[in-house]
Amino acid sequence: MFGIAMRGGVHPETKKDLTAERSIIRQLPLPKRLYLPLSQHAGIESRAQVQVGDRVLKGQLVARSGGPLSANLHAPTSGTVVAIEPIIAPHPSGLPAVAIVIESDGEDQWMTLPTLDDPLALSPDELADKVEAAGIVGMGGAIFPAAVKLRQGRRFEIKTLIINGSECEPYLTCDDRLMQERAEAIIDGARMIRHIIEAFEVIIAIEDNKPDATAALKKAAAPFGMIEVRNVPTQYPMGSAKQLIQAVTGKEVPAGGRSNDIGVLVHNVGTVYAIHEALRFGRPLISRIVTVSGGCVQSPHNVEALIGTPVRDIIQACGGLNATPARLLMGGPMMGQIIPSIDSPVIKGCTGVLALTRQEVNEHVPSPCIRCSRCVDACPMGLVPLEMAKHAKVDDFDNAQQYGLRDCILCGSCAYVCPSHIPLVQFFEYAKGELKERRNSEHKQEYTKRLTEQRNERIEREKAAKLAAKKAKKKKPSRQSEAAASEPAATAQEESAES
Amino acid sequence: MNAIRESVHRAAPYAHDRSSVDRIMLQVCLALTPATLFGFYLFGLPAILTFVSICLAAIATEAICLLLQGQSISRLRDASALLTGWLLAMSMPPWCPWWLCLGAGFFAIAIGKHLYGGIGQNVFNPAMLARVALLISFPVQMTTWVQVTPLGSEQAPGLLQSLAIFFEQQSIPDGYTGATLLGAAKAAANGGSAISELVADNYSLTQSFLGNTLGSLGETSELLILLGGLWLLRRRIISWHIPVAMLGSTLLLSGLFYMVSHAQYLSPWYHLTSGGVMLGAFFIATDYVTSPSSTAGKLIFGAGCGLVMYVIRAWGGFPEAVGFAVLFMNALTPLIDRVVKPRAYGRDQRGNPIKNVSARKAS
Amino acid sequence: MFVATLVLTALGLLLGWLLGLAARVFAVEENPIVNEVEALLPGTQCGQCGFPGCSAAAEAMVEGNAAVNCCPPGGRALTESLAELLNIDLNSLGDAPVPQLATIDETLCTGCTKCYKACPTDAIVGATRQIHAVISKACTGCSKCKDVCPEDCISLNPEPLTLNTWHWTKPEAA
Amino acid sequence: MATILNPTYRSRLGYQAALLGGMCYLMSMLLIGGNTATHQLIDQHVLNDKLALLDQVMPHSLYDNDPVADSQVIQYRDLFKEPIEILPARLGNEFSGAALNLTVQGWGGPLNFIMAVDASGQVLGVRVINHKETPGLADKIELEKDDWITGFDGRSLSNTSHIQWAVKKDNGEFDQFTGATITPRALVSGVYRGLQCFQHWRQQAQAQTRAKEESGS
Amino acid sequence: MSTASTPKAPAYRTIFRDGLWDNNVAMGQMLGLCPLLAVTTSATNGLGMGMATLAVLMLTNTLVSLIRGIVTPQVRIPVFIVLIASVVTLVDMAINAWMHELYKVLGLFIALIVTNCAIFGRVEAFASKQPVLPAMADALAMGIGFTWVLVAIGAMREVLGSGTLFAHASLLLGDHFTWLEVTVIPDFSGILLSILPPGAFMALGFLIAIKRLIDRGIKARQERAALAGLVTQ
Repeated sequence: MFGIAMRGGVHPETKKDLTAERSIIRQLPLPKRLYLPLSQHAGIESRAQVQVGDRVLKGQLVARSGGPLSANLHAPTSGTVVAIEPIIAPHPSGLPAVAIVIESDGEDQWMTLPTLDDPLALSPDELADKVEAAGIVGMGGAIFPAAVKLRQGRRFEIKTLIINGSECEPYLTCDDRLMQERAEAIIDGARMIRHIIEAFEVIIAIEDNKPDATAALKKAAAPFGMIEVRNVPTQYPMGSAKQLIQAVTGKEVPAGGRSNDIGVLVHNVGTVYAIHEALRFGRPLISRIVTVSGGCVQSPHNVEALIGTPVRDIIQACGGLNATPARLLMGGPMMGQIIPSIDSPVIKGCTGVLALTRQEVNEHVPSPCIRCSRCVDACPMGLVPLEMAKHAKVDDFDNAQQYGLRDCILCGSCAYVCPSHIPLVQFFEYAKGELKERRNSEHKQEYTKRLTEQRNERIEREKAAKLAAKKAKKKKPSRQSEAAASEPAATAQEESAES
Repeated sequence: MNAIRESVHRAAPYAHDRSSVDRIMLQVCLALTPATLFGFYLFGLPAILTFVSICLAAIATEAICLLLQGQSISRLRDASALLTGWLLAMSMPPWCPWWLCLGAGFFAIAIGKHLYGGIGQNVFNPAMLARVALLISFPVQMTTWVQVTPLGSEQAPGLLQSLAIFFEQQSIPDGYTGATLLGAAKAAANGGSAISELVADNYSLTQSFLGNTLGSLGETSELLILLGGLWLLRRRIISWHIPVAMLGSTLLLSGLFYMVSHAQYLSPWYHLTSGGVMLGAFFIATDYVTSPSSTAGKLIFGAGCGLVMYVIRAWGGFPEAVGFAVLFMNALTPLIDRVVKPRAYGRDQRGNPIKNVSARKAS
Repeated sequence: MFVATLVLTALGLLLGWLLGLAARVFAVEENPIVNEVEALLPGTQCGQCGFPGCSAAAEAMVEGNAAVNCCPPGGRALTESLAELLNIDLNSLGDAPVPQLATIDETLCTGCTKCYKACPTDAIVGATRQIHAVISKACTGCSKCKDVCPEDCISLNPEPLTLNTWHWTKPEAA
Repeated sequence: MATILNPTYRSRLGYQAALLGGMCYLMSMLLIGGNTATHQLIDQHVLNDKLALLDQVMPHSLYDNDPVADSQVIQYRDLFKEPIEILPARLGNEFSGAALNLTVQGWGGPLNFIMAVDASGQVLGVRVINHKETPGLADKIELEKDDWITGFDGRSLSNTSHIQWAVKKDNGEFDQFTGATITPRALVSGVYRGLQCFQHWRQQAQAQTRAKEESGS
Repeated sequence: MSTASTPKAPAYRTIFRDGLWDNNVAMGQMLGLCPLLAVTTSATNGLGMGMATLAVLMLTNTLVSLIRGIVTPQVRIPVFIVLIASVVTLVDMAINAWMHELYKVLGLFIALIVTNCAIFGRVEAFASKQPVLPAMADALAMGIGFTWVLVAIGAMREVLGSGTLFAHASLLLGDHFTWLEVTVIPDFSGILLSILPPGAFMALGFLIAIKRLIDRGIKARQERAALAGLVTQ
């Protein structure tokens, strides 16, 4: 029915019942200060367009995309820019990152939104520009700029647009609730994307443990042709684009390639909703649905939070914590990241904030690998995690790549099932990081080597020129002053340094 | 990078399955329990002494090795030493003298496991390594098969007599020993007499399957072993690949040769129901550490075990060959693992990216 | 029996001649590997390895008198390729020195251009009587600038960690 | 060997050739010398060894000839693949028996043994000369380890039937060792076939003598 | 003679230390393992083989050292091989002729000494670069080093495998040495594994492990002593 089912995969306890039946809290109290890190997307940092002391309105552009894979940033509410300074980033390293700090004035005053025509009447390129202007990135956690993906899609013959509603991470229900509560908006957004990339069909893929969302979307999609709502098996990591494509179309994305290559484009429902908001109402991406859950949260809920809201505020909106969490995460438990501080802000890719108890995390001291090969069975990419980790452990990265490090999507299925509790994913993160570092230093070496050669050549040239000048001087002493003036300033120094 | 070193954080995932090494090991032990108890019943008190002393020797050796390596003694809790000792005891003759038991446990853990680097590092299955080493070193003791003397029956030795046999104060009475079916068949084949007659006269297939026959301590009852193995399959402790491949290749080969000559070769059903094939297929060849990790590798490994076992049984010098076959294939495991990798997503079997179905627009 | 002696002697004569010939035909140039090693080295002659220059270091490495990880600008990548070329076990090496970056204290710099002249990779920008700055992309941390700075305003520090360069460390256990 | 002071003539091809050739010549001469000095002694030792072995199976009182000098090599392909050495013993001019040097296939490889038979076809003794059987298990065929091999003494084709020429496991007369049946089985069958050889050879020899006598008379 | 390029001969103390322990043929250089594994089923066999090797080594090292001046690199390997093979054959003949009892024990293995790479290893690494006296010393040291390892392994295997020690030593050494023949464990059927080839590997492995352990201990003590020396200064 679904073509080739996913290979491997795991069935972690979903824990979605904590929040799945509760509607999204829309009206959070306006936070006093909002922190907007300049790097909330895949590419390089965006460049601040405001200065300390500027007053900004809700939806106003505060930072402009810094390059091809970067994205715009908008003020989530009206207020004053009080600082542009490093804050502790919502990132496991705890390193600082520059952020625009906005003190809200409590009025939440929108800037004047542009009047819009029917988006479907506009040209695809114009629409893509609008998506880019709205600063929309992949909302499922990939944070890849949506406009870039749309434009790439336009260069290919896209047969199938898959709307990814298979929220496979445990705990998270933000997409589920979004689909239930705003089905029409999602269908509308999907139609617009289809219009932009000129896709033949739209398939909305939802895991079969979300019957309400399926029903809501089916109802909303009914009036339109070529939009199909399909169930896929509940299995982690079904929400990963590669696995979802395999489950829906039966095709595999070639290694090193993109889904475009096989005529498929995948967008997350959250992204689709954001595109709908931007194209229909001109609203840039300034808020998102965040699942606040975990055993330590008093009253788990989904909340619609402004980007930049401190995590502390949204936890408080859910009744606060009832115990000190063993782990405080941004994202789901399988692929999310620990955040160093409860004051870290919500960013565009934040799907959830989880405060987990020790029992929920169930972390143990690692013991030696017994080669049970459960990780091999669990790997949805068909890799050999135990060998990858073994080689990464002794810094033999070439062999680690041989066993599939390049293809690893860091989904954590292997580490989830490991009976020896080996932190496999951390080994892979480490190996990938080291490889990247090595590549960088190789590049740098090549670069500096070139610079040295160029400099040596230059010095040779200068020497030759000087020699020629000396000879000339002997012959025609009158030219002396002229020659000296043409020489670069510190030839004498150079000579003394060399001797 | 040093700046982060003091951090105790670990990377994702922050959710884990409830499995653990000790749970796996103990479940395997549990699966072995029925066959073990049946062995106790068949061979009486000396068998219990053998079993207990081998397991204790294995655990004690593990403890000593851990201490010598400066590791935490709590590592004992992973129960891997118990399992090794248990499997070894299952494959030993039922009435072993005390020194053989201690030597077996010691050899399996100290030489078979810790000399290679401890749990997860050993190339060969420690239990089988110990069994084969002892078989070569002490062929007489290791091929002394006692007749079935069920607990409570008249021939069953009492406690004092059992202790005397265990501590070699009394030798095993002559009438108590006999030849296993495979041993008898081998002798018949070498002597040029027809196997079919011998078997028909002295052995019954049902008894062989149920286990009411002489043989190693815990592997006579193929039925109970099979049940234990199936339970492990259901619990997903082991996968079906190795047992099916091993039993399948044994069946295929023995069937083939049986068809060629009834007189010269033993029927496949006897091959499957004697000499610890079931124990080998479900419990020994499936040892995680020493078997390949990919499914294709497991199939090759299992089939190889069956093949080598049959070749040794039919034409080699030893009547029983599970241990040799498993050890032989253990040696090939690293090679199999290197050559037979699972096909990665988006790549072909050789690891090259699959052909692009180019959807690029002609522009 | 003497026939055997004769045959053996004749064989010896023939083979000895062949071997002598072969040694002449297949003669190999002296140690081409030094050139290979030198080609891999950065060539900035920075001297951080403790040798007078890259070619001296290359010679020392081939002779086994210098560790293949003694070149901080080359970093791990260079160490690995050298180890492969010279067939050296990487695990036998200790910790390599960390690559350094020069930074100029802007409050002290007088713009004397001495560092700018000394830099082998042109990694320092600035003109006379203007405050200089280091292009970190091009700096190899050779400390030549530091040595010539009259104001002592240049310091060498390990490259700072950023969100882009950070990665998870190797897990301790298992 | 890298010598700086190498004179130039050394790099000439002729020098290399002469060096190796000369070495070969010198060494072969040396070996010839060694061989001349030792071969007589060695031959003597080999002969003595053989006689010593013969002593073990055949009492001196049984012969006054030189069995080694009189030895013959014969072949019975249906019994033994390899040629058999027969050392006949005579007392006066009367045939008194023979020793047979035989090789069978054991468990670990070829198993070389010598057996002596008297004129009536009874085994006088069997000794293993050379074997590769598992030590500790099947090396009880050596007299030093076990007196099993004396079990053949006095056996003949007439006093032991075809079926009885086998190990007990195969319903025969001879013991096997615990854990090792193949070696004794091989040896038992070897001795049995040896006796058959002896019988054939004897019959042929007698026929020949008779023919000679007839033609002589 | 091209003595100008000859490296300085090491001290005799170093030569013997190397041969007997540090750079022992079997435990340090791991050479000559084939005869080592094959003949060490008893201490006597080990001793005999060791002594035969010692004799050959003495002869070849001396001869090679003598002719080292005239041999050129191009033909040195065949020249040395011819020399070694001839010497071994002569030794084989000599033992057969004048020490026949010993020959019966060692028989096959003497010819195998030709292929013992320890011989060629010493010739190539030492004798071809050093004067005669150090070369002889090296041969003696290496030969004795090889012999004691052979005897040690043989003894380990013999005791475990047959329960005796130096059985049949009188055959090798003459009747004066009957006292060497000891039965360590009477009525012992023996651990057969120890006499079979795997036993040889295990015994060698244990011996090397013990050597490394001792070396490590020595090194640690030296380091401690060095530190202590610093303290008093």
